[in-house]
Amino acid sequence: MPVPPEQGMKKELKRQQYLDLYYHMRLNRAVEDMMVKLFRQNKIVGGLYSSLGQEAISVGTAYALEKKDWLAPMIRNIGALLVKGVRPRDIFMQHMAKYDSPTKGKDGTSHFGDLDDLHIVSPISMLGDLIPVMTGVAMAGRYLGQKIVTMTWIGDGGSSTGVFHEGLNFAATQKAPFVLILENNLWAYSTPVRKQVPLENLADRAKAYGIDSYIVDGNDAVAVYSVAKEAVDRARAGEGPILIEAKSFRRMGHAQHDPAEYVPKEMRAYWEARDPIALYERFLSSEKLLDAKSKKEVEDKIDSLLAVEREFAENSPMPPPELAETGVYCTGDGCHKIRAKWERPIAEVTPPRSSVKAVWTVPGFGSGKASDGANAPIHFGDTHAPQHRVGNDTKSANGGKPAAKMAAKAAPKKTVKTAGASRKARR
Amino acid sequence: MPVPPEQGMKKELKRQQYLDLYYHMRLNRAVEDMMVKLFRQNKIVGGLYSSLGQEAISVGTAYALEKKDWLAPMIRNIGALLVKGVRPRDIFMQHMAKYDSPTKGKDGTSHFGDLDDLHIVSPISMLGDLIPVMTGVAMAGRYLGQKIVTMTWIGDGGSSTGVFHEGLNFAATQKAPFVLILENNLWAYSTPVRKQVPLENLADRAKAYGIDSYIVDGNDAVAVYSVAKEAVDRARAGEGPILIEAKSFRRMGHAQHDPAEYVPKEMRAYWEARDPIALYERFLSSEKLLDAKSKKEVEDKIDSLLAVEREFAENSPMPPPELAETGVYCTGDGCHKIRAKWERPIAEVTPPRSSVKAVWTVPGFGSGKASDGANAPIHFGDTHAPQHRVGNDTKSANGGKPAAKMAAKAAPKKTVKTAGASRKARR
Amino acid sequence: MPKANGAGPNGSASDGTQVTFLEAIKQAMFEEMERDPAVILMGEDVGVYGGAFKTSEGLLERFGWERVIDTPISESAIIGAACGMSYCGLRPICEMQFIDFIVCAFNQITNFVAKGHYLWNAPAPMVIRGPSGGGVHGGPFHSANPEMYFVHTPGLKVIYPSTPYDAKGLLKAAVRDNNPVLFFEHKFLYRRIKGEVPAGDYTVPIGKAVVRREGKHLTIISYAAMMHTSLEAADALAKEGIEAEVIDLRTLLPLDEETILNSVKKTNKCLVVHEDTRTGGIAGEIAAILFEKAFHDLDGPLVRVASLDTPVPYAPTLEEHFLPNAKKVFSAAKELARY
Amino acid sequence: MPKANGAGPNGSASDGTQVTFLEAIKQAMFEEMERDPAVILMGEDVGVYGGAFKTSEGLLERFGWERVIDTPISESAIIGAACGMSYCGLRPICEMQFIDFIVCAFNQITNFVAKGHYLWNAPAPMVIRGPSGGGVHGGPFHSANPEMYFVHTPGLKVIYPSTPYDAKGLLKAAVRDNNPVLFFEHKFLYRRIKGEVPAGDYTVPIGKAVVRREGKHLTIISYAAMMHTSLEAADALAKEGIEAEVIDLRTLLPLDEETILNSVKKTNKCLVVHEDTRTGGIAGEIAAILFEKAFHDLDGPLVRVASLDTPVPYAPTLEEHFLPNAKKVFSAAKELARY
Ligand SMILES: Cc1ncc(C[n+]2csc(CCOP(=O)(O)OP(=O)(O)O)c2C)c(N)n1
Ligand SMILES: Cc1ncc(C[n+]2csc(CCOP(=O)(O)OP(=O)(O)O)c2C)c(N)n1
Ligand SMILES: [Mg+2]
Ligand SMILES: [Mg+2]
Repeated sequence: MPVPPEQGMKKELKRQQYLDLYYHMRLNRAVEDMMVKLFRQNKIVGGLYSSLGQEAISVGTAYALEKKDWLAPMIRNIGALLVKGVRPRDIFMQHMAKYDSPTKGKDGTSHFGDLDDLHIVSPISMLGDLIPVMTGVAMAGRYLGQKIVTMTWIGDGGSSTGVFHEGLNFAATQKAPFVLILENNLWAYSTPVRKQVPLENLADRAKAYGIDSYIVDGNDAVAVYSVAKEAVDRARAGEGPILIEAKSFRRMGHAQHDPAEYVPKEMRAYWEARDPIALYERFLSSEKLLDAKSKKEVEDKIDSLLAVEREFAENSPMPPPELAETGVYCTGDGCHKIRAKWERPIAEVTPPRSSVKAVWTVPGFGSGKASDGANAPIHFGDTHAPQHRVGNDTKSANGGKPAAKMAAKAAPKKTVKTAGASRKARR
Repeated sequence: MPVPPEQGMKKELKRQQYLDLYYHMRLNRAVEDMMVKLFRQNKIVGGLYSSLGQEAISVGTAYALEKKDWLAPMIRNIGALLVKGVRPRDIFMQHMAKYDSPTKGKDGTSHFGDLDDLHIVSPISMLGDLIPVMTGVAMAGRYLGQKIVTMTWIGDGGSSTGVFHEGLNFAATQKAPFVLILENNLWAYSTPVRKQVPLENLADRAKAYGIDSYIVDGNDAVAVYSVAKEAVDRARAGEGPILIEAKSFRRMGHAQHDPAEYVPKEMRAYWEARDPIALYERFLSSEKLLDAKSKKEVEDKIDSLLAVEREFAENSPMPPPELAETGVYCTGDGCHKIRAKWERPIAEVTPPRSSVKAVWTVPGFGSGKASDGANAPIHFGDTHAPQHRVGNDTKSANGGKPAAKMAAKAAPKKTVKTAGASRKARR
Repeated sequence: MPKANGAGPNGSASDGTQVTFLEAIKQAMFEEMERDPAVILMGEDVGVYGGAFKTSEGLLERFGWERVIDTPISESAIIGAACGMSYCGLRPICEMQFIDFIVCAFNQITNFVAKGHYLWNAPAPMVIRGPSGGGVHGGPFHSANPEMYFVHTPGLKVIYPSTPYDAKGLLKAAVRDNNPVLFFEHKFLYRRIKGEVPAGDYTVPIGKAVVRREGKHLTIISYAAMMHTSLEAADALAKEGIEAEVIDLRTLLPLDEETILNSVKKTNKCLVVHEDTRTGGIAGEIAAILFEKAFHDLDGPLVRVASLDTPVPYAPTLEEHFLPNAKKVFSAAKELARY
Repeated sequence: MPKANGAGPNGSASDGTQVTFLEAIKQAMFEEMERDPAVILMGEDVGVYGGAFKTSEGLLERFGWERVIDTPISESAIIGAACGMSYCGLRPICEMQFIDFIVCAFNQITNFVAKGHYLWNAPAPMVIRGPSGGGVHGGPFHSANPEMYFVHTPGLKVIYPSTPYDAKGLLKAAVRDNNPVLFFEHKFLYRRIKGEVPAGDYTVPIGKAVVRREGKHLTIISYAAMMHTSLEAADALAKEGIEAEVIDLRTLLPLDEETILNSVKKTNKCLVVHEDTRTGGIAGEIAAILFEKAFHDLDGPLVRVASLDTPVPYAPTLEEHFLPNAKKVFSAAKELARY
């Protein structure tokens, strides 16, 4: 796999980018704070999830995407939706199951999408399902010549689902332009990560697919953004899917109902002291990017925005009962016109130009069917041939011991090339 | 994870063990050869799969198990069944759907088991499903104090199923005494391994679960056995599940109907020259463990055994039609007496002795609920704390670059400890 | 939706204490685990947390980490491992955090677990249970009634109780059964209904329906939360002089045809109420059975009251419209009675 | 089992050529891919090998690696990725190597694919197809008839054709439909029946049943391989003076109630034949519909002929006993006709 493009890590953030990250983190938190209020006022339907303390991940990763790119949020990615352009009112109304919400009250929380404009795929509750779906979007985008990247998120807990494996493996075989953010917040509901995943670093999941991965401090907005930008650039450049483990902590319970007594209080205290917004504010002011006045401006802007958005949301009616009966099926062109947005010449994929020989070529071997141009028949691609001599008893040279080697030995350099290392090289 | 027990690799094979391996490989092949004949005579019901060229894997791995251990075969593991004590007649009758077969004709091929005596779990066609099932058997065996190990096999293709991931991950979190053999025969039906799995070594799948893995030459019976024995010993000793990638080649088509024209002929030729039985015979004779006479004896023994077995199988009737109606449900004690075979004092798992505090302890942190004895609050177990300083622009020291590192860097030593290395040390 | 009221065994009062539906389930698990060390519990967050609905609260403390197992988020692994355990003589209980996630293990359940006894004589004594059903604004992924997928799968047994008494007795029976049993717990009932549960050990037989209310004008067949809806409707009908006989199926597979037929032969009319979506719901199966075995006894058509053929919508206004309720049952029953 | 005979559109002969059922499917895919570059094919071994049954032979050569995609053994990934593609305006066709493996993607299909349009207005124009059904000694894991799982899932369409003409026309319609469509191909028919297929482009409307044979004494409703079994039985019945009207459902969801009701109102008797297992099969749904909409028209009970409520056994003797056949249909029909 090629070396990561240097510019990914070298890229300085522009002043506006720093401020954008700040604004969206603040907005993310403010939107969720307001929803906690609404929840306490019994205006939220169903459960309410929180991304408190994880805002840098949602915001920093989504900010690395372009407008044409696609994302699919999970429950703790309100920040990503805001960055992508979703209005707070839509988020409020989704949670309040209002008629003017994107799903008209048919679904709630972050379960909504926008195929045409914002390029957002709605999640479902079943963890992991978005991974093959966003792989498919990435493949379709490539096929249509759109040069897009797709992104979704998964939790430490969700990384144990079968569909995580099937999806990421498929993405890897297809080299799909797909970036997966693994939000390791140390807990899946009440279960600590070590009870679900026997790994120190969940980024190691990537090794099962031969794809590159990064580990990033999920409470460091700039770090998250920079890594995500590099990953998005690399995915767009055709390097295949990339996994980013963002390490952080779920500061609230699984949802509002859960006091999370199972979390050691020292652990919570540790992370509360590392609040991503507080850390970022300290950084911004030390860099003279933020002062009390500009901070106040951001706060005022958000306050007045959310006041309007909340009012709109609260004024929206509940959906009329009969709406429940409608919309199970697309009724045809009057309902949706399905059309692919081609950004490459259709002729490239239309016969007879696309004709190929239906033949496998396996590195090191001739091809099947009309096989002819074979190379030297080696064992297995570029792996060393296994030893031909079988073992015998200890008195002889080979010792009856297996011609075995550990996996880690056999393919050492493949995924090793670190952002840390390239940073060092550049210093 | 502890260093592998030296004795696993040091163990010399006894003369009888060498000959047992030989006998069973020959028997494996002879049984399958006979089934090809039966297939051509239209006596086989449904498809017929072949393990030609992979016998060393089935035989070598299963031979590492004890009688009390459990296995579950896949379609190409007739050899494992024979080693475990299944009679050839049962295999013939299964394939002929005869009434006297273990499943009485209700299922075919290697789809049968024996819970009470041989400890074999029947596979189903859906690839990967056996992995959690054998994890469960391993957990049950441990719970009951039986000190058993369980084993099953999976193909290169099957390693992409979701249930492979869920099963192996669960086994790893549970440190279940389970050994999984990944038979990489380079093809899944018509699809070469590189189109299904973007890895050079499929043993790397293990890295996603923090478990140890081996790579072994699947055409080298002694190597396979030795590695399997070490893995079984380690699993039994409580080191958790282990994955073994055995590299080989599927010499026939996917099943009898498939001429496998998609396989480059040079590739087939290469592997045909490395027939595991031929290689092993060469080794045995060079070690003076086999001469023409003793070889002839083995052949005669197998010939006369299979003649009897085949006759029995052919004489068995087809099942009576009405049998189809029976047996969907266990009708109670008259049908099956379900009882756990305890080999530890039941009192150990019976209240009030087993009472525990329902409290998580997370390394580095105090425990939840009644949390008190907390250690220093570090980030995340034994990982380094992520850098507290966030980046800034390039003019300053930290360069606005992410505090990111690659996965491969972060946990380097965990699964690295090779059979090859320990062998070297012992030379 | 249901009224908060649970009948005792066969509708009669028992001399036990009043417990919630949820408490009854917890008691069943506790007592079975006490009785038999082969019984273990597995699922997501069932241990330290005591389950998303606290159904297993206290079990970890009592039985320890080996018998109360917090799993990764891997439904196929949970079911598969339980199946393997059952082959060794254990009797695992698997919790699906919400029953909606059971479809993530659909292959394991329908192919591995369900077929083993028939094919290779391998009994799999295991229970798969979890909170199901709607009415609590859980939305499209937390309100499932997946019973028909499994009623259509030979080799499984399917239970869907409506009272604390039955929940406890049937769950105990399920644990002791030699077959894989799916046990659905309607989450609307968890804390809303209470009922009497006797002090000692008892089981309720799998495969037996019960007449919850006697009547002569028509038979209303239902189960789970809709049982209570049906009883509420029956009360209202009685005020108009229509005496509905109300049958609680309790077990959906195998169906208790005898109880159904006896009642329909008496009342000559049959209404089926289920919260599951209409098309392909169990009313169809009952319709076919009535054609086969009670065609002459029917003085009117079998009538269905069921949920809409849509996903479960989120907004309360929509979900209410989606679900059957006592008014809908009342109207349909009244019309049928007058048929 | 079926006789080797396939009727043209609406039972009439067409002026096309005679092709096998399998060839008809291949033609449909070929022509749709030619017509619309948004149509792609994904599945295990569909490319170089041309599919386990050679249904996609030649497609890779014609359309190239980007449009004919050999996938890993990952049914959930296939369905999930196809769904994502469909959001971008593509119209993927997914092959399940055997339809039995569809349960490995059950969650993706029933939760993601089926619910998207209702919940968030996202159409998923995709087709999931594969070889299904028994009678070829495929055993318990290669003979599935999983239709009812999906008929009970709002948001999907379910097709199960019986003739080459319909297979081609319905598959083309499925590809052009804006909804997710499950398309089951009875593998017994693949090479055993031939039928006429017109030269030009045509589609067969989804949701329309067809009367394969007119009759007046009773209606036999069936589909897929059992369609041929039913026609065979109808021939035998005719020799005894019983004229059965035979309806081929073709689409199971949405069901064509009109065609069913018109026929039953004429014949006043109804027999449903399905290869799917009995309990929870589609006969039940039809029974409920007849109660609701044709109760007065029935001169006899709805009768079911279906497979046993067991897994599909392997041995030919057992499988034959398991499956319905023309003799069983004949006897049941004769008895019903005399009712
Ligand atoms: C397949 C599946 N099983 C179970 C659940 C129930 N569930 C919802 S969230 C959750 C915990 C998720 O933990 P994680 O993936 O780490 O995400 P986090 O909540 O920490 O963001 C569980 C078990 C689910 N949504 N999907
Ligand atoms: C879940 C699932 N999907 C598809 C199949 C169909 N199938 C049977 S064997 C096979 C190829 C298996 O390849 P591999 O796992 O490498 O095993 P091998 O045949 O090489 O021994 C396929 C696709 C299956 N059995 N199970
Ligand atoms: Mg988490
Ligand atoms: Mg293989």
